[in-house]
Amino acid sequence: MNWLSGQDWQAVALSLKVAGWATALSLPPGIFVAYALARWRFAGRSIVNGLVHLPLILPPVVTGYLLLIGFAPNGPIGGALAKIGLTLAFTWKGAALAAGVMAFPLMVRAIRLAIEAVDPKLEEAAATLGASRAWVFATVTLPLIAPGVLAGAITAYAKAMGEFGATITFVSNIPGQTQTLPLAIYSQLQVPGGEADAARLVVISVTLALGALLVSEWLARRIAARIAGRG
Amino acid sequence: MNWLSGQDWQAVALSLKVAGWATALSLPPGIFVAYALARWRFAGRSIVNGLVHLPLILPPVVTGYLLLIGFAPNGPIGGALAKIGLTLAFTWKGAALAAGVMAFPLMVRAIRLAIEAVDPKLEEAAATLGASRAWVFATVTLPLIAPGVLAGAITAYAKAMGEFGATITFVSNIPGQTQTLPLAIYSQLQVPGGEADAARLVVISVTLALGALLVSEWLARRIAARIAGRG
Amino acid sequence: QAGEVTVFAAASMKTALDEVAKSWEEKTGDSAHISYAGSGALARQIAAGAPADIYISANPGWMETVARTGRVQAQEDLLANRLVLIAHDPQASQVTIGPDLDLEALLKGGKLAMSLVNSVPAGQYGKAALAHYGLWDAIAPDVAQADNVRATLAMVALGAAPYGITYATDAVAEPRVHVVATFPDDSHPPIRYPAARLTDTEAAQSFYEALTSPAAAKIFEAQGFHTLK
Amino acid sequence: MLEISLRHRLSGFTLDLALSAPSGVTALFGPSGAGKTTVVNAVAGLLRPEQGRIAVGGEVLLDTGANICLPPHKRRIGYVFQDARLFPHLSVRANLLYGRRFAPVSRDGAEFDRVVAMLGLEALLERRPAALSGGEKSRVALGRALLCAPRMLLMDEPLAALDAARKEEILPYFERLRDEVQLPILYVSHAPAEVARLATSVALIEAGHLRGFGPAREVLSDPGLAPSLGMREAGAVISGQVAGQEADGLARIETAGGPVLLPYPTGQPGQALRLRIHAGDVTLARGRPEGLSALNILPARITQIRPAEAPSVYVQLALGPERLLARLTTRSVAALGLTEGMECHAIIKAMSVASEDVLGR
Amino acid sequence: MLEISLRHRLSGFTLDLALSAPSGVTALFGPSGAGKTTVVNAVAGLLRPEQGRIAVGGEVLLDTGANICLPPHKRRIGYVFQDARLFPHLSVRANLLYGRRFAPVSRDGAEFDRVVAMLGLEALLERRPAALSGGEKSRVALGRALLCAPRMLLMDEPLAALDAARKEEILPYFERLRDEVQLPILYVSHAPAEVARLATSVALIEAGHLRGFGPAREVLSDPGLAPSLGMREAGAVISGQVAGQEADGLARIETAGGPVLLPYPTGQPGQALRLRIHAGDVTLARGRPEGLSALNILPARITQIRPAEAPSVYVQLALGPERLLARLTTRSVAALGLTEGMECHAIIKAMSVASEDVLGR
Ligand SMILES: Nc1ncnc2c1ncn2[C@@H]1O[C@H](COP(=O)(O)OP(=O)(O)OP(=O)(O)O)[C@@H](O)[C@H]1O
Ligand SMILES: Nc1ncnc2c1ncn2[C@@H]1O[C@H](COP(=O)(O)OP(=O)(O)OP(=O)(O)O)[C@@H](O)[C@H]1O
Ligand SMILES: [Mg+2]
Ligand SMILES: [Mg+2]
Repeated sequence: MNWLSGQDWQAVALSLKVAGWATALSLPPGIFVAYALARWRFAGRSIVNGLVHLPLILPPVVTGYLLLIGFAPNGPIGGALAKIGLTLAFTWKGAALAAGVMAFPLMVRAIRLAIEAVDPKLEEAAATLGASRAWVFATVTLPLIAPGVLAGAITAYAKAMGEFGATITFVSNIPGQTQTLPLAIYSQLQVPGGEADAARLVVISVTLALGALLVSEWLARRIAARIAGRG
Repeated sequence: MNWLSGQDWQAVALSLKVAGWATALSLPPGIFVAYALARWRFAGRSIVNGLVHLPLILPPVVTGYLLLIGFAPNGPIGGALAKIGLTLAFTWKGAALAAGVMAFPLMVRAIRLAIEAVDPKLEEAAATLGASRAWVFATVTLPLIAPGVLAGAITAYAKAMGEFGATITFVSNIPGQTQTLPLAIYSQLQVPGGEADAARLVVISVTLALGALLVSEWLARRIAARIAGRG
Repeated sequence: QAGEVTVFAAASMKTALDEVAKSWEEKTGDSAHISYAGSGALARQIAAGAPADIYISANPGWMETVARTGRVQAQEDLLANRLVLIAHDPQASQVTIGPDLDLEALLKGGKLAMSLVNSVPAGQYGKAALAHYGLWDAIAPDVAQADNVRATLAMVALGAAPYGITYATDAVAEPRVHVVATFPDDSHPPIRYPAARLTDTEAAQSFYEALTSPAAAKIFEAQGFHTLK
Repeated sequence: MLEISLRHRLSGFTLDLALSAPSGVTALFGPSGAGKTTVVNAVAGLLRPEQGRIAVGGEVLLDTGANICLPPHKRRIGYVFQDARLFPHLSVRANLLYGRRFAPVSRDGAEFDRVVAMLGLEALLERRPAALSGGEKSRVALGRALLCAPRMLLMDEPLAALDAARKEEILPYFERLRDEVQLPILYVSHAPAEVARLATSVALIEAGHLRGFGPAREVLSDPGLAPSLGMREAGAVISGQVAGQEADGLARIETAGGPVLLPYPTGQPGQALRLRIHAGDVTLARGRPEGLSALNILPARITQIRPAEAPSVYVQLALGPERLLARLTTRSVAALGLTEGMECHAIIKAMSVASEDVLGR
Repeated sequence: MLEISLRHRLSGFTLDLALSAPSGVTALFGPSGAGKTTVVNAVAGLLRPEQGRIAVGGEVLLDTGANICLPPHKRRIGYVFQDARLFPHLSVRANLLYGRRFAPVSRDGAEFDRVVAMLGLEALLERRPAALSGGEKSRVALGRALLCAPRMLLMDEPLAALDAARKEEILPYFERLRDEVQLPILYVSHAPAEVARLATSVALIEAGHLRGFGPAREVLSDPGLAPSLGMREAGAVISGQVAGQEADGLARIETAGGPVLLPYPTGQPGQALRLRIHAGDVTLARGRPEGLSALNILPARITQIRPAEAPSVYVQLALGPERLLARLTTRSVAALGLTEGMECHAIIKAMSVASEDVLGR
């Protein structure tokens, strides 16, 4: 295709990688935190809940700034990670972290709602059949919340595809390394007359996210149909 | 309090107003769209679904830019609204619109998940007792999804409190009229050494959003307890 | 083996700097990665240890922040710019900037688009200029502040605001806006784009020099900048 | 009048039946998975069959041919679901009153109190369904349907979760609904005693098809259908008229075979009723036996001897125009030398006719 | 051995009972809302009572005093819930096999096939619960609990949604579990026939308290508890031994009162069993009556005449060491001049003892 430059393609590929990893890596902790918030009563529950929601409440720039402070090569966490050879700041991994953090509250909300809708009586039934807590979760709760997990993951993915403020603040806007689609779009908008180029990127970004959305809807529908006995 | 300037207080008041209206006004259409997506099969369902998610996927600046094009005083919609005396561009109403649009997908997702978790058999039971569709919705579906609606509303509110990109692009930053907290924070962060001032505003913003969050959690818990027969 | 250079540059320089970088790449065979963002964000990142070789700021203030990190190897003011009053209406007549300028009459109830007057350089300069003529206090409530110059420009280009204050460089490239006045240079602090070299690699030195080459100067001036050499 | 004709395919199951029942209670009887709930759902409008026509009292609720399909809320049919389906967010009281708002005539509070008392729900009114026991849930579900002022009732095993004493309190109320309020009722049950007591007509459904259908007395005394009804439960229904209450508390019922005494009040003199006599409870003797504790000894004529599960037979007896069914061992038939056409005596203990077997009308 | 002692308060309801049952089937019987499910939940570990101790076969599952409370999945107790609680996302087969993985001994496929065949689930194995009828769901729930290789079974009205024929197939399997596998079973039911057939001990619960508890034969023949059991269902249980099958298919059972003939096979000669004889099915005569179709005429002595609901009385009879219960009208008692201590004959139709009333052991 000649209407996209090499740098644009780089941005597309990078966005997919960043959003994919952001979603994949935040899914397990997302499920865990959602489960804890939905089912456990523990001291500090409100604090965890608040922390999870923080990226939603804060202007993205602030989140990015906080990430920068924490994960910069000379920051407290960044320094420790650097010792094990993991550099987040100004790399695509950092972009994935920023996207993941920003998407996390959305994911947790969706999964938590799904968990709260699961009838604890089914989990009790599984326990009487001999299944331990972990096993009940894996074989009963998790399959039942699959549509919610899917919804959460896809919302997170869409959010990660569109994340701008925290990313540019944390990992900057380096083509080929941290310049995801939204950052590329921003860059284009800085060029007089760049709107057309920006629009092309917007179309691509929207297509990728909506494509994932439609696939996930279809999947969720199939799962629901199976549960409803229609499949 | 002397550690907040008058302009800061204005921003706080404005943010509350904007987020409040954004949430309140997007709630009815949010419930409607969520219901339609969850329960109806209609042509164009995917399109509606995609449209709803658009603000999540698009970089906020793009959303703001699109709003600006549409709702500017000489824009297609803005012009029509101006005739009935409603000006959105550069007013707090526009800020509410921007925040509402950005928060809409989050709200719809949460409510939709809740609706999908309602057992249609209960709605059928209500229908056999003589309740029309609308009445079934009002007396059975709606109360049952109340926790989800609350979750959706509070997520939307939190998002509205933190919305920056679309707001500044659409209604710009006019102190006292459109300068919400995130915009004030952003301006502070753009000044070398402005971090301390920004931090103060961040604390306020976080307090307001987390306060609402805690109240909503408590409410949702009470509702759930009532339904579970514990209250 | 080809060298690489990472440049952190104020977003408003993208058009010109992309061209300069391209010709530098062609000449040397090295490659340049340019990260465009707000001057402040970039300065903070550099302070946090970002792997930048060159920093070009739209604001002398942020350059000071960077200088304090001790990473600056070489620094100079690269470019200068001018501030203009632009209008959306092609028929808008030229005006003279001075204490008698009746901005409110010009706006006819619309907004004057500017960049953030307390934090974005273009806004700071604009506010200073208006204050210089005693116009600021009257017009302040009608100022719509965008978060960067491009957004300011877009407001005027789209007609959302009838008038705006931007750099001359921005106005040049946007056919939908019309310059109705240029602010006298003495009405505001000088508009400077300082550049700094942060590392000593060959590529960094080469790129830093290329910025002040005559070829680069031609490109910058074509975009409406003033070069300072 | 209730007309139902349905054709509907589910994976691995086809429902195909047609029946036209007179007013009163139509019982749907049949093994698990036979299609009873499916029929009831179609009548309620919760299932739209591929083909079918359903009319109640002349009004067409569904006619796939004419493309008529009234939505459930326009059908005004009270449905007691097999699973209770209470509204979890509403108190028991609000659950009970849910349908009142839509009732065409406003019911008085007395009706509410009556139903609540009958179902023993007084102490539960402010609870939520999650805090109810299984049987309490099914009682609330029952009350909710009764209180919505329906023009027809669908009951899918309404009493399955209840104990005998509670059933005994509720069944007379159903009879009153049937007889006084003249409410048509479609009644699914696995309990032949309930069916015999309430049903005007019985439809026996097996694997989606009608195995037998007709007036209750015929279906229940049909020896061919007895195995499907559960062995112990075959039995005939005979009509009678209350003659009066005797001094020692026994009720005297005039039947075609002579007076029958029952150990509890049965109604006002002159009232017509039906007695269900289990085939297993009828003893036969050739001569009139003396010195027995059994009070009811009715002269009868053997009309039919039909083999049942070995080693037993069904003996059908004529009491005037009425039919009685007795189940005997082949050995007794041989020992007494019973043959068709022979005169004999049917012995029925007063106590073996349980009050649940006395059927109003 | 099953020891239960519980104290637990719910709003408006207090459970407070203690019982210690021998191995076998312990039936929990009582009206709706009495607290049966609450007891069962406590045994399963789904409810943690305020105070209590529960031990099965010597192993302590719960002891609030010693702060012991085994979590449900460590109790290895198969629970058939009152509501089926099937896993909606799993096929019937996967539901049935859910517990297998946790079974300490791996069960062979034959067991699976046996249970599936008994419950008639062959055609449903690939379906999901949402596509099952009410009775089918409860059969799957039953199978799921049976197949998890439990060391104890809790069954909360497992057969309530099933038809008589299906019950007839399942009950013998329960008996086998009780007798061959020696599985302790806690069985909640509203059907006295089921209770009488299965139960070793019966606990009658009312309003959270124990109204009666003891060996099944005593509780079921206790005239004082008869109203709680449902009037028609009072009756005694007598023991006997299979003597053999006669040529015409009748089974001969030796009892303390003499031979009793039943119209179906009952087991191998020498096998001990129990017969439940409904009080309403027993006719008395002073002299030995002749020419009756009833085959079983047992000499007996009247030990007690106790008034029941007027105008009827319970007559307790001694058949050697065994007790039989007859329910007669006061008029018959007067007419025959029955008094305590008098010798008489109890007449029992072979056909009136349904096969469900023949209790293994
Ligand atoms: N969460 C609760 N709060 C208050 N009362 C409750 C709660 N759960 C149950 N109950 C009450 O406890 C009593 C016992 O309930 P349980 O379920 O044990 O009855 P049951 O004997 O199983 O009755 P059924 O035969 O109707 O199933 C009932 O009266 C019920 O109303
Ligand atoms: N969604 C479905 N898909 C396929 N088969 C179904 C579906 N729903 C029900 N069936 C089958 O249809 C048949 C009839 O079901 P129905 O619920 O009408 O039975 P029923 O007579 O009410 O039985 P029960 O007494 O057990 O409640 C059953 O064999 C059931 O397995
Ligand atoms: Mg059914
Ligand atoms: Mg119960």
